[in-house]
Amino acid sequence: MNFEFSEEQNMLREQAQGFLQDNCPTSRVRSILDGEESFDKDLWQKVVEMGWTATVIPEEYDGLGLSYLELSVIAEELGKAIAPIPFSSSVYLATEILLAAGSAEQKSDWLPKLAAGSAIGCLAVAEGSGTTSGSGLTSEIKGGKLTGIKIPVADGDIADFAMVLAQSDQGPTVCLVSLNQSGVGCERVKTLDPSRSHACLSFTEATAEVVGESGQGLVLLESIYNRAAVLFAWEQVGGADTALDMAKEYALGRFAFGRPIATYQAIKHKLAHAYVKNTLARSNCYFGAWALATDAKELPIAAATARVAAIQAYYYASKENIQTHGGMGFTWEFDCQFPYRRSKLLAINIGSEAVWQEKLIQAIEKDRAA
Amino acid sequence: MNFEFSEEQNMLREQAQGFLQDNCPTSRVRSILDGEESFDKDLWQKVVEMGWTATVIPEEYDGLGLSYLELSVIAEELGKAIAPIPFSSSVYLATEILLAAGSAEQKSDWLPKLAAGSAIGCLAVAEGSGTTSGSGLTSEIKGGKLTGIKIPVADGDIADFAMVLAQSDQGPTVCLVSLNQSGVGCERVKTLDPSRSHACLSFTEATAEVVGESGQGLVLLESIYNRAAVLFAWEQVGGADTALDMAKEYALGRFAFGRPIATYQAIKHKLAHAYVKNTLARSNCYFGAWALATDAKELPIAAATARVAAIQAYYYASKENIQTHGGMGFTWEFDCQFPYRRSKLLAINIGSEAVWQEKLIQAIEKDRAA
Amino acid sequence: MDFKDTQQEAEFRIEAAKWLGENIPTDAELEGLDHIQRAKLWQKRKYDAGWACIRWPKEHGGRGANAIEQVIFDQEQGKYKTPDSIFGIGQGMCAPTMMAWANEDQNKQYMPALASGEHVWCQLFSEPAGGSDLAALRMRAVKDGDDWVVNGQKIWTSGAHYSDYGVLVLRTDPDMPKHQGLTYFFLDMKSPGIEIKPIRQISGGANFNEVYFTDVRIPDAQRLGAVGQGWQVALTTLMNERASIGGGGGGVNFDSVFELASNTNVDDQPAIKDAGVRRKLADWYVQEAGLKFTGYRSMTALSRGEIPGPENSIGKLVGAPKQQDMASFALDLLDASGIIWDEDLSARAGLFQATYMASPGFRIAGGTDEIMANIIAERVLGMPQDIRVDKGIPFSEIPTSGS
Amino acid sequence: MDFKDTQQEAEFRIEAAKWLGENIPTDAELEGLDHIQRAKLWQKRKYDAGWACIRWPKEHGGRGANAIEQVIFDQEQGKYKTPDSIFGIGQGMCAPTMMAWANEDQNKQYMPALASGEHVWCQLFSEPAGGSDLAALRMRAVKDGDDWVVNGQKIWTSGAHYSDYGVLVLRTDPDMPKHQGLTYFFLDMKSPGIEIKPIRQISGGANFNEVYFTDVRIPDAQRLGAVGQGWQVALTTLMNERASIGGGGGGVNFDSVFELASNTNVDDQPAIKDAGVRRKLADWYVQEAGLKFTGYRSMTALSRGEIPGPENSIGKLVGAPKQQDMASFALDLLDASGIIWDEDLSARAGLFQATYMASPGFRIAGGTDEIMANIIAERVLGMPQDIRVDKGIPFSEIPTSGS
Repeated sequence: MNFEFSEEQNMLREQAQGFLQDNCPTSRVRSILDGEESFDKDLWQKVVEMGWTATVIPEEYDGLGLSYLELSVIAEELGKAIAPIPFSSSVYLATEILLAAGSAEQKSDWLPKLAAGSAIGCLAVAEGSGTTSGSGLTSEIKGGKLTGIKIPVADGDIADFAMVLAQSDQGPTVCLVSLNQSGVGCERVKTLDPSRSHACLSFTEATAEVVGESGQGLVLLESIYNRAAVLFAWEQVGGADTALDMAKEYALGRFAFGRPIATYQAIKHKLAHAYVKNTLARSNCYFGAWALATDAKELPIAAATARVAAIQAYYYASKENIQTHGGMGFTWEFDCQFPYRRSKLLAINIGSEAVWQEKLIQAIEKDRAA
Repeated sequence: MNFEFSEEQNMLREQAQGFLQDNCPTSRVRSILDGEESFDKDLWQKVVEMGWTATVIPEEYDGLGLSYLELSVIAEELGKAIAPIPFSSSVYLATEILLAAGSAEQKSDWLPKLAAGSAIGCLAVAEGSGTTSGSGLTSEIKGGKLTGIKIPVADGDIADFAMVLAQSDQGPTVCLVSLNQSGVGCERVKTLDPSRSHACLSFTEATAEVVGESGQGLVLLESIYNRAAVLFAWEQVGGADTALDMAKEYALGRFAFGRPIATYQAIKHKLAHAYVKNTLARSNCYFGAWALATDAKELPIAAATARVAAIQAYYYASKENIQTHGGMGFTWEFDCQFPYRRSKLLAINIGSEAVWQEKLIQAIEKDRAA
Repeated sequence: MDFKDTQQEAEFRIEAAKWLGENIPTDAELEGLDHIQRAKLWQKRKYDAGWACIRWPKEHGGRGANAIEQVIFDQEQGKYKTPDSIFGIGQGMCAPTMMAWANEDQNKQYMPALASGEHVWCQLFSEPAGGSDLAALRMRAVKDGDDWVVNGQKIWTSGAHYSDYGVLVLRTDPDMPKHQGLTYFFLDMKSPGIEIKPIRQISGGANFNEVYFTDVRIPDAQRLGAVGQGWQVALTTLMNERASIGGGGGGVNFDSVFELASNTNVDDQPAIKDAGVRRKLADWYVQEAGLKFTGYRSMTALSRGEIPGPENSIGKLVGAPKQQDMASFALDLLDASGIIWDEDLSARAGLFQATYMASPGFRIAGGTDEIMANIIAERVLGMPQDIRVDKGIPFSEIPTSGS
Repeated sequence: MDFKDTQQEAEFRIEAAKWLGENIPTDAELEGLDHIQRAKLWQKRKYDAGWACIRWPKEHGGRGANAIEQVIFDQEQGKYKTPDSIFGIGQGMCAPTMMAWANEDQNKQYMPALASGEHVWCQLFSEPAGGSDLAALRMRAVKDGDDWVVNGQKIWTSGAHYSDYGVLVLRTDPDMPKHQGLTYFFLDMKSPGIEIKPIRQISGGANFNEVYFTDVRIPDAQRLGAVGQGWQVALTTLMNERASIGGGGGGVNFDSVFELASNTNVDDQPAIKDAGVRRKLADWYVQEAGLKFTGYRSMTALSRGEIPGPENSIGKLVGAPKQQDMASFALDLLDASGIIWDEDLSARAGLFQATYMASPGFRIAGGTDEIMANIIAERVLGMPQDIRVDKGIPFSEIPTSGS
């Protein structure tokens, strides 16, 4: 039994922690949330220099060829830092789609750029409210031309290209669209978490190429979501721990009725429950990371388990962090808002809690029927 | 706005409380739970003498002709006392079916006896596990003869007659069967709450008569359940308050680490939450009682609302009462077990929480569509 | 048991409804006015006709009405869209304190202008180190001739920037035990030395202020109660607070989430078809109904001249976390698009996003969830207080984060 | 990250599996024996072959194995149905205390017979007035020559009626502060003056006893640690308790409720088709998986020779209420028939009913939910203790329900 990260991976974690403490203090998150910039370009550039965008890209495409365990370590640390950069869109989603289904040419066109940070990718699926299934899809790809409107697209105004789900003659299809072309409109949208940018992308006869098999877009996305869910879950667990730490530190220093509020059972038990949720979610993330790194058949169950646990843990920790702070936690000046906002973004970005609870039970049913 | 019981009704409550304190201390519940008797005959006889079984039966059938508000008061007090008698089966279910759908002859045959306590009725619907819908029903009535097995039947071994749901040529039908006849087998079954008796009733060509319209059994039961749900909810709220009172009294007297456990937030907040749940449930019962007493069109919503709230309140109060007591609460010697057992019996006796949540939303949908 | 008014109540309701029907400000009348002007216009109109602060004595500008009449008037007024009030704290909290503790001349001087909306009042109790522990306030008042000189900072003051007067509690003797070294005053908010800074909230709003005091002078004649009696006076104010802060009002409720679930598709069918969604909605409906009917029971008590108990803390303790969970759930229903918070693009103009961001505040303002649970345990269930280490020792010796 | 044994672990596993495969008691061997005889037969067989108490030193009857080897042996043994152990408290809690505090002669005398199953030990700490506040125990020991004379009552002692020895903590000086007036002993459970009464539980079982002492004499030589050092010795015992009490074991879990939901119809279709049921099951699966993988992380720590932290309290804090809710939910699925509790008539021979009635005990035994949350807050998160009013004053002056 060796259910732990390796020494090298733990060194990577230490290095990442140090790097992010220096380069992504909460003041950076605040400046993106409160300012006009759509992401922290300086941090992004440094993240690229650290090679993080290249982590799992094979060496033949100028990547580092490391495993998903290394990427999990990075994800958790980025989550802890609530980093205002398009990492999840570009790395967990766009890069993964290329790795899973890109043609040789698509791979050699884009993977080296993704590794080098000279291109940023994103994923465009939603077309307004509710879950997007095949039959409701209105975007269309026909003869290499894409027409339709996608909203919201996380990091859509930052990305150089988008992976877009659109209807083809064969059915729902993922296609790759360069966003630097006429025929692509892009408008930023206001969101609950302005520390991560979102856009409305509109396509009018934009040049696009199919990724993977035409008509197999939903199958492709299903498998990509399972992979991304593990990495999102690591970000979420990292964020949940940040919220818990903030709450604990505040409770230790804040006095009421002549003693630290950390001595009151209402606060102690609240934080104990947050710790429990975070720990169980983290343990589930371990299993998710193992399944992702080994391409195990358990991945669908492992991914859904990690994601559901992480969504619940982050929501609880981030809301009770504000509550522990009392009135001060509700002010703009304090940092409690960052994990609270981010927890909701990450909770709904690739399917909400209920969606993944359903996926989990379906995966268990499938597993037991086999 | 007069959303309160009248002075006369409050006097009835005081009288009922005094009566039950004298005649139904928890030692009586214990003696039924722990002994061979299937109900407290002595208490039942006195309850009959108080006229409680006659409360809503019209005067023409020797009843008192009082309203459902009076019956609500009695139900709450019986619930508080966790009374080990077949009151709900005979009064909220069997009597109500006769009142709602009995023929003139059936009414004059049975209502005076029910009022005078010389007959006890029960309702037999379940045929094993899961909810019983029309299509799964195996009991059959044909030419006035009933054949089938009903299990569990609350108070089935105590009752003189049963209202039985059985399949007729026209569909599910309620029929009235005297239990004092050959062709009826009765065996007591072991349950989670032995302070209320349950039986397996088997019918072999037993003489039975249809109540209401043949084939309309499910419709009849639906309306009876809505009425009974309000009265069950009052019993449940009464029981939940008993559990809360027990917990509070114990917490005030029990010391840990040099002070009453009632000074600890973990205990205070636990009981505050029980109080909140009980209060909201009680307020919902008020509305239920009003709807029942006035035959309001709001009854389906009011009944489901009261029942869902009461189920949740009783479960929470009864389990956290044991928890507040610690180890002593888990001993046979203490009384904490009574509300804990009874809460589950009342929660599933006429359809569980999920069933009533669904009924509630259906009723709301129907109301809004109208 | 019925929902009908008594005959006297019914008559009052007719009278109130009639006046309201004829006097609600029209859009044309409100056109071009800001929210303060609108509030003042409507308040003045009520005052002139004897419908302002109707529970107050007539000599203070009220109508001498009883509690249930107040409820009835509010219900009838609630049927219309009227300008948002900016007088809640002044009329609801400051006025009862003044009437209980100020002298007759002062009340005659100040109350009518408060009833008519000419003057707005605010409340200055909280301090940065205070929070749930209100009596831990440190801001000093030092006697100087016939005045008190005040330096320091108050926080969480709603409406400070448009208020004419304020009430405040100050520490006049830090060597007395915590609750005994306080004194209560009212003051002119335009006094020299007062600086007001709005506090930006995570919800985007700025309903509260920090108020800084530099050598502000308050005449001793504006002291309410004796020196050192401030906590007792403050309790008068606070007892009236609980009644005036609700569960967060408006916001997300069963109706809005039910409608959203009916109109939002999940896997090609409306979310409301999903049994899991139905079960959650049922629970929330049941809670809301419970709160509503608990309110009916309180109103019945009022109607009988009884005083509703602190059971009303239930409304906030249940309502605030419920709003947070419902808003969070609604965003989940919207899936990825739940993140969009835009008046034009979001369902119900962003109600669900706004409530998600505002609800953490509902759980804190006017007493946190935890304080509410304490109150219910102690005042309703009669359970003892937690161990207090801050009682009976000089305030200056009570441990703080600095010590 | 993998789930594989190290080479050394793999070799150990093969050896253990081989021995177990050849030595598990057959049905024929167990026929006609009661549960105590069965447990003793199996324990003796393991002992004779060097597979009993494998972490103990060889001279005490063990094998000198390490923690991960213990886990591996338990895993392999867990693949078989073996007689229920009755030695958990003796071997798991009493023995570590003896080894830490008794002298070498005593350990040589008592430990082998405990390892071999010849002797059963029990633990006598709790008293009626104690509960979560273990150190509040009042039962007195008074020195009389070379003996201590003991009178009073202990409670919650598992297996007292078939135990040969017991460990107990007694108050030897009520005028010392609470934790300083205690002394720790072991004693012969057949000593004159001991009376044992089983405690009937609401679940129907009687796993615990009350033990009454009348002038029972314990030789001073059986004292562990110094007079007044009893609390410190008791901590050795208690530190080993948390490891040995799980989340209630067996009982209701995801698998059993999933199966029930698959086989129970609600409105003519299996309950598992209902989205509300699926969502609840998903949450429980996620919790169970989290606990399982947290266990894997602890095992990894063990395997590396590290000591797993008090994070393990999580298992009980999460597991016990989960079992209660799952059992309650399962009964709901069964609808009216859920009330039937009968080996022959109920699903899974009454597992769901039995767990509904037993789970309140899981939430209490070995530390209540509330104590577990305190432990996590204090020992894991490093938060301070609640205010203690019972420290530093004579035990006899600490407020009690009598005072």
